[in-house]
Amino acid sequence: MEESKTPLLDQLESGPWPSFVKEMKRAAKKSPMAKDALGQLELSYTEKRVHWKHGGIVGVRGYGGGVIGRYSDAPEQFPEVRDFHTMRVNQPSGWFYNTASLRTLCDIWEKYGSGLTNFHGSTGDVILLGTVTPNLQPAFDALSEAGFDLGGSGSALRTPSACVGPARCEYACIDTLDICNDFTQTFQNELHRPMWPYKFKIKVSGCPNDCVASIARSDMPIIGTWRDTLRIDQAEVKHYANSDLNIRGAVVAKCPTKALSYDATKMELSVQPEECIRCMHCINMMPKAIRPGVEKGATILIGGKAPIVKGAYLSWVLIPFIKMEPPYQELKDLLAKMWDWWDENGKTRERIGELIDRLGMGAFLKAVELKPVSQMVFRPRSNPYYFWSPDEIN
Amino acid sequence: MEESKTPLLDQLESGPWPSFVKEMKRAAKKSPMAKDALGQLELSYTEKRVHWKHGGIVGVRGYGGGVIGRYSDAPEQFPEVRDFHTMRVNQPSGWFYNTASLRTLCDIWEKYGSGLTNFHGSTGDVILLGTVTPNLQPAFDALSEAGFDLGGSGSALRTPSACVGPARCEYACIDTLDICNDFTQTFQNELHRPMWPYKFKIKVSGCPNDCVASIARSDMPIIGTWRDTLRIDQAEVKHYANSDLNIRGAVVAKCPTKALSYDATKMELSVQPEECIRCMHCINMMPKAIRPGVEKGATILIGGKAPIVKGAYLSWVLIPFIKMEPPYQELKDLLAKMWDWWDENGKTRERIGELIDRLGMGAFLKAVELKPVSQMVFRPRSNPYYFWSPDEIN
Amino acid sequence: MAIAKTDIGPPDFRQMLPPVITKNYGSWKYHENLKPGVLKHVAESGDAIYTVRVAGSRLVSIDFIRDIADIADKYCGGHLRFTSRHNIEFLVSDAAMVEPLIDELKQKGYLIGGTNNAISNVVHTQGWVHCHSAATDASGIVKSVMDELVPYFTSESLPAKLRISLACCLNMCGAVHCSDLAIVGIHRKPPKVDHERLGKMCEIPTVIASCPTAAIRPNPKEKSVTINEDRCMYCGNCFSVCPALPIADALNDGVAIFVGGKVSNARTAPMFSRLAIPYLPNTPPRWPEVVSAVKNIVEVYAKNAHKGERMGEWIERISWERFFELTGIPFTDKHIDDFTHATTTFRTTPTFKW
Amino acid sequence: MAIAKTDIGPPDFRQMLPPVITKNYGSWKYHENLKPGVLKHVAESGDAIYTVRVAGSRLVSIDFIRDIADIADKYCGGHLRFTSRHNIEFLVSDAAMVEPLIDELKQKGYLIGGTNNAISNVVHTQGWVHCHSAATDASGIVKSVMDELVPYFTSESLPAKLRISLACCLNMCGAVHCSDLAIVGIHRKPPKVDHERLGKMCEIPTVIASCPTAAIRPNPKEKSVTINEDRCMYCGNCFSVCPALPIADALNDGVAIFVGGKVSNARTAPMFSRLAIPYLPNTPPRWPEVVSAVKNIVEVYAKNAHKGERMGEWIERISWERFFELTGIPFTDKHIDDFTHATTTFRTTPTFKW
Ligand code: SRM
Ligand code: SRM
Ligand code: SRM
Ligand code: SRM
Ligand code: SF4
Ligand code: SF4
Ligand code: SF4
Ligand code: SF4
Ligand code: SF4
Ligand code: SF4
Ligand code: SF4
Ligand code: SF4
Repeated sequence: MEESKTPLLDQLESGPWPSFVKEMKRAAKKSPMAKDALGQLELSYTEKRVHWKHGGIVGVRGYGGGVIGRYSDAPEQFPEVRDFHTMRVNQPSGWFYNTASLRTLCDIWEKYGSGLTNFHGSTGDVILLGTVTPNLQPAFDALSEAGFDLGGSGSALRTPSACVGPARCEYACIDTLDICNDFTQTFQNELHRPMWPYKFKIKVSGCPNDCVASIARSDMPIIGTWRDTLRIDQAEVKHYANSDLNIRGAVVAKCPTKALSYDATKMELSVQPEECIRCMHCINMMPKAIRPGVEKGATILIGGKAPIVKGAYLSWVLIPFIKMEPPYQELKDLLAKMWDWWDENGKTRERIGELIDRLGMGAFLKAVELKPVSQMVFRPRSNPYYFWSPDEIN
Repeated sequence: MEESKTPLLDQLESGPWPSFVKEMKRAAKKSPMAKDALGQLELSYTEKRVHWKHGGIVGVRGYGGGVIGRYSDAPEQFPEVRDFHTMRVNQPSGWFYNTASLRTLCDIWEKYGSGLTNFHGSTGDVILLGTVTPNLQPAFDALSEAGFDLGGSGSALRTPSACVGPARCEYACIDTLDICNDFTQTFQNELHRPMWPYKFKIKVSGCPNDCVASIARSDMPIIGTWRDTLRIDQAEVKHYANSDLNIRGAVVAKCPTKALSYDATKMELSVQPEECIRCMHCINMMPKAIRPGVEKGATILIGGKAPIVKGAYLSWVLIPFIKMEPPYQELKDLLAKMWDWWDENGKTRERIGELIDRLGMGAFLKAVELKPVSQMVFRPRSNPYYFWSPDEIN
Repeated sequence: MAIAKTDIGPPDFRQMLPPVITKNYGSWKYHENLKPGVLKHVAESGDAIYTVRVAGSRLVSIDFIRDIADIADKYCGGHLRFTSRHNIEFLVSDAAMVEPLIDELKQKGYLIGGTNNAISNVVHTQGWVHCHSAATDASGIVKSVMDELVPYFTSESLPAKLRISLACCLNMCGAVHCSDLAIVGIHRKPPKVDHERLGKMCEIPTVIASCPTAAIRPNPKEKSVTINEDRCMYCGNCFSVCPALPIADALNDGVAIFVGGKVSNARTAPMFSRLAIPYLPNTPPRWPEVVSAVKNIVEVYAKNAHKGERMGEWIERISWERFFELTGIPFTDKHIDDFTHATTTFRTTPTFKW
Repeated sequence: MAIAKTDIGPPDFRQMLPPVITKNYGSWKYHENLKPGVLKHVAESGDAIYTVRVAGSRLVSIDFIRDIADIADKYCGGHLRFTSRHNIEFLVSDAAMVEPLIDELKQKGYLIGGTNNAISNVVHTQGWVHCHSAATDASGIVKSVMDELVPYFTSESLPAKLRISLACCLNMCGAVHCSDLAIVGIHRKPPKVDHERLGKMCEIPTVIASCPTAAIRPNPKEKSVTINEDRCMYCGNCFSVCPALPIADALNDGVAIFVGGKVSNARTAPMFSRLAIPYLPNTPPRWPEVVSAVKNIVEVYAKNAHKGERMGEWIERISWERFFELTGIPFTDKHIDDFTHATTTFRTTPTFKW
């Protein structure tokens, strides 16, 4: 028997969880690039260190991004991955596919790339993992021909993403998929031609369950919500009452604002509308009996990001409630203002949240012409260090 | 009728709350200094601004502090308060007096000062408010003769203070008064001869009710607590049960950790010892039935201060539990280490809390040889930015 | 007179204690709140001590001290104490003396109260009476506010204790940063730089270092400093270290109100007070705007909080957005933090109240 | 081939939807969780769509995609989707197809699950497979961890959802900063400065500005920079902007574990994950230390949390000191924050658990 060239990785073929090693081997059968990628990975497993070099700038005509350049630091050993660039292909909203379009993508990547992919990258793109520089443009041409386009990279708008929303979720308060698609289409230039201090991400969730983690992972989350009151169907409440759900313990007691009360005799649930903060908990527990109100829209937040450099931010409330109807002009205008301000004031590699932190939320709100409201903060400042503008003093 | 020279202040003589204007007028009858102080205050009321100049350095022989220099900026108009310095007299622990000692203080201040006082200043001293430079030394001599000494000012240890504690409070877990007195006596040099980057305050509360606000107002709070379990007297619980106290609603439901449970039929209250965080709430509500445990001691905290410069701090847990028995050597040794570190590393006007914030709690703990324990934090860091020392890595 | 002894420290408190305390020191068993301002502490031995608490104005003449000493001689065997909030406590060992003492105090106009769910004395500072830093007066505002709130001192009718403090500048000697309701003197204009005196009187690096917002930079031409007025938030710390940077301004100085702080650990951990009203004008002698603002907040709290809830606990339960609504206080750009830990106060969730 | 059109954007999702979705778009009424991995959504119209969720490994070959396309053709009229956590969802319009689909999937070894109170797919990143920054591998750890935790994927037996994420360096592309359990690749030694290349390849001001702790200062002599090693906490951000500052170190790189984050707004606001284990070694191919550490935390959580409590909600209820005790994880100096908002995490009360 031939000795395996990847004894360490081979150990990851067994076990119940889907094996990426099996997948790499499958691709390696057809693609020498994939084969060398596998070989180099084995080297990393042996030496416990990465074998890729810092990326260079590569790309396709007319675009400043969408391709991540990548070079092996052991090209003699693994010549097929001397260059091994990644193409980010913008997914359809909600990651919905028909099989025809998936097959087209596969065919293109069989022809021009390693045959390795990520479905999907953690921003949301289809990641076509690894090809050589000369193949980039032809691959792009083929993608374009097939109706696909690249996603974002670099100091640009990044590929927006959205939860499944109205396509398959009863909780959706906004049309996440249309918003995602519409904003993506409107801002193609911002997506493809990096021109800002740093990246900017938009993610759209249909309700406060936030199934795309927008509040943690995007500079501007759009989160569906409602302005009026929960709708309760008492007949369905009775069904739950007769099920094994403990309405008092699992629903009412866990409402964060004690907005709910339950009459066990009548099997009736009621809500104090002004106390409900629309956290989704009771709806999640009793989806047949409780649903969002009818006056639907979104909360817009700003500033979320991972820790580099100033530490991680969760996004902050910017617009407590806004109606979300196409063409979403009000929000697009606001985006333009925000980007202008950021562009003018931001340092290189400074996310918008970091800039707001540095220059102050007050300055930012003034620049984008939004009124400060109490919903923007958990609580007011505790320090006495605040500014007065010349027109406010004598 | 003669026109009043203080028409604005006169308006503060009426009304039920004790009037400081009446008091100033009382003093003004005997003391020209007090009279001019009153006049100058009226000027401030008229012009809405302060009329004192930045203090100069004045004092008594052998001391670097204890006197606050003060000069009028309108000495022509109010010559008697051209200089109007304040003497800080160290109060007895717990602000206990016999009338003889109070009268002695009054007599001294009648002779050498304005006759105006604060009982007490907000650090805790008796404030003898206003005298001229030449009177400082004689006043001090008289005070000393009467058994009194000055308190702290400047970049020194400030006058420690303590709650009433074991003198009149059943909750006291430590001898606040003795601790306060003992530390004050031990550190007379640190109190009287400013030599640090900035001030350092110690306050002692007998239990977590913290009746001297030590956690907010001192660099090193000493707060009494216990290590074992609450003691519950079930007979007294029954008395409360038969009173108008709602044990379930006002006591049990408000326990922050849900450590209490109440059996209404048996009228019995019980505690899960490991869940109790010793917040005092149930004890406060049922002082006849519940009392602290028997293994008593203190939690030592560090860093509290008002907002200037870096924003206010509440003190942070440094030693979760320490026995407090005279001569309190362990804690005094720790103080010495802390002061050394602060002295070595602190910038001018940098409180110890600010220095810990700047150099890191880890560095501080290492310097004062304390082990990090989870009780020191509400929660661990969320950022991934931590240090490894050379001996921890390969 | 001989040369004074130094470093003798304060008199030993043990000399000051009434005999019943000395006897029962550390052996108190429980206490009762007989009525507002009157406490009874009972020792394991069965002995009891009665405390009658009287409002202190803090700024008092020596004759006032002599007056209360007279009273203490008459009813308390010459023993009394002051509290950490500057009230006076008459310590009565003889139960029979309690009512006569109360009668005499009342008759002389002393206010008895401050215990339990009351507004106790206002911890405050020097103000225009003695400090060069003051952006407002201390005693005058306290007197004006408390004249209105006396019924809350002499009764125990609030949902919980309510601690009011006042500091006449941002140095916050009143330690108002953790009070249920805090009144703080503030400036609203940057200091004026007196170049001539500055070079002579102040160390420039110290001045520069004193500024929390890095608003001060060297001005080598004048051998002085320049203040970037856009970055100055008027804390006055540079003035504290350098007299040549006067910041007092009669037209713009005034008062801010912070709410919701606490220091006890009962139920909830200590909390900072937070900005409620960014500015009210200095209107001596009775500061009517401040008085009515304080009264409003106290009354809204008294009406709405659950029994046992401190101001901050109440607000945290109902939410700050509701607090602003209930009190009618406008929410402004000033309320949104922009100092060091600003982002930790920003709302990171779409859940909130309208 | 003609010149490619640019800026066409992604295909319109509307083309991709199965007819039952197109028809009932925005009109879903409720859903049921039929069994682990199987959802039924019912529309106002009475129509239903069934979803069968299958574990995705994310790093897949085109042949894998073709395989699942075949399955979707057979049972789903050619329609499928991926989830925000990179699982595959077969969208079944015909109720009769659900069980046959499940049977075929099972028979082929696909794992069905990830719904409701499960551990769903691990959001993760490139690792040694494709990124130059990686301090550890991504796919290998995920595979090793999930091989152990599969029963939690295929059942819904946990107190609540448990989201695990992995990022192979502090850039945190996996956005692990708000996960119930986060695995993060970390370095533990400062970058080495390659003076020669640095001057040529990198802009010195950008390099200096990239450091969160101001550990980098100019080194004019070398036309390069110097790193103050005492201030460096190995974030690698300087390497991100400048290849001449390599930080990877086979001997010292490894993995840290953070816990207790969440992003949903249900009950509690989103929370950051917090440091549980500062370092575990890189031990490919199966990282046993990481696997057993993760398993321990999951099991302690599963055993102790109340029903409905997310990891972070559980810890906040029982306290972090108790979390460390229950999991047996040692508390160290690393856990005490010393970055920007450190003081907001320090305990400002003598109340805590032992
Ligand atoms: C491919 C992807 C990881 C994955 O395997 O899924 C990825 C890969 C890289 N990320 Fe990322 N990031 C990816 C999603 C994210 C996310 C998650 C998200 O978007 O939801 C984050 C955290 C959210 C955020 O943006 O804050 C993220 C935060 C970063 C950062 C830190 C940014 C920050 O401000 O904190 C960097 C550093 C940088 O920009 O230099 C970074 C940089 C990088 C680079 C370009 C490495 C670099 O230093 O230049 C990586 C290229 C890897 C490679 O060779 O393929 N990546 N990156 C994800 C993009 C795929 C896609 O388009 O779908
Ligand atoms: C007299 C007193 C106010 C009073 O009326 O009660 C007072 C008065 C002054 N304080 Fe204070 N502080 C007084 C208690 C406090 C407290 C409260 C406490 O100790 O519990 C604090 C807040 C707690 C703390 O220390 O953080 C306090 C925080 C300050 C600060 C800010 C320090 C900081 O680090 O934030 C300053 C500014 C300074 O030191 O330059 C300050 C400075 C001053 C100066 C010396 C003014 C100055 O800038 O030089 C004031 C002199 C006033 C005068 O002319 O008499 N005073 N000061 C208090 C001392 C009386 C006594 O000894 O009993
Ligand atoms: C006399 C004094 C101590 C001293 O050495 O001077 C004192 C004495 C007592 N305090 Fe206090 N506290 C005193 C200042 C404080 C302070 C400090 C302050 O206000 O600056 C606090 C912290 C306030 C805060 O959190 O902001 C304080 C928080 C408490 C608490 C906690 C209340 C709470 O639920 O938050 C209790 C318990 C209670 O009231 O049930 C308490 C309970 C008590 C008891 C009942 C203790 C006892 O068994 O004797 C004493 C009588 C209280 C009363 O007034 O009803 N004492 N107490 C202080 C009286 C000040 C005054 O004149 O009003
Ligand atoms: C399919 C997906 C959206 C998508 O566009 O892809 C989705 C779909 C649903 N989510 Fe979600 N969530 C999805 C990612 C998320 C995420 C994002 C993430 O994990 O990165 C979150 C935030 C997680 C967090 O807080 O860290 C998320 C937090 C929720 C919650 C809130 C749970 C909580 O109590 O904290 C609910 C409500 C519930 O489960 O009762 C929910 C509920 C649902 C419901 C029941 C909504 C509905 O009525 O259809 C869907 C089926 C859930 C299920 O798995 O049982 N979904 N959901 C995502 C599936 C990911 C996966 O493959 O596992
Ligand atoms: S975020 Fe809300 S609307 Fe979107 S999938 Fe999740 S639960 Fe449904
Ligand atoms: S949505 Fe949340 S806040 Fe509103 S009633 Fe339901 S559980 Fe309570
Ligand atoms: S702090 Fe505790 S011991 Fe001291 S007086 Fe207050 S309640 Fe009593
Ligand atoms: S002292 Fe506090 S934590 Fe302990 S049982 Fe009583 S109320 Fe609960
Ligand atoms: S608060 Fe300011 S003005 Fe008032 S006494 Fe203290 S330092 Fe002086
Ligand atoms: S007042 Fe404060 S903020 Fe303004 S310059 Fe002076 S120190 Fe700086
Ligand atoms: S987390 Fe770091 S190593 Fe992993 S893909 Fe992102 S940038 Fe690369
Ligand atoms: S690794 Fe991070 S902390 Fe260290 S020098 Fe580079 S940027 Fe600074």
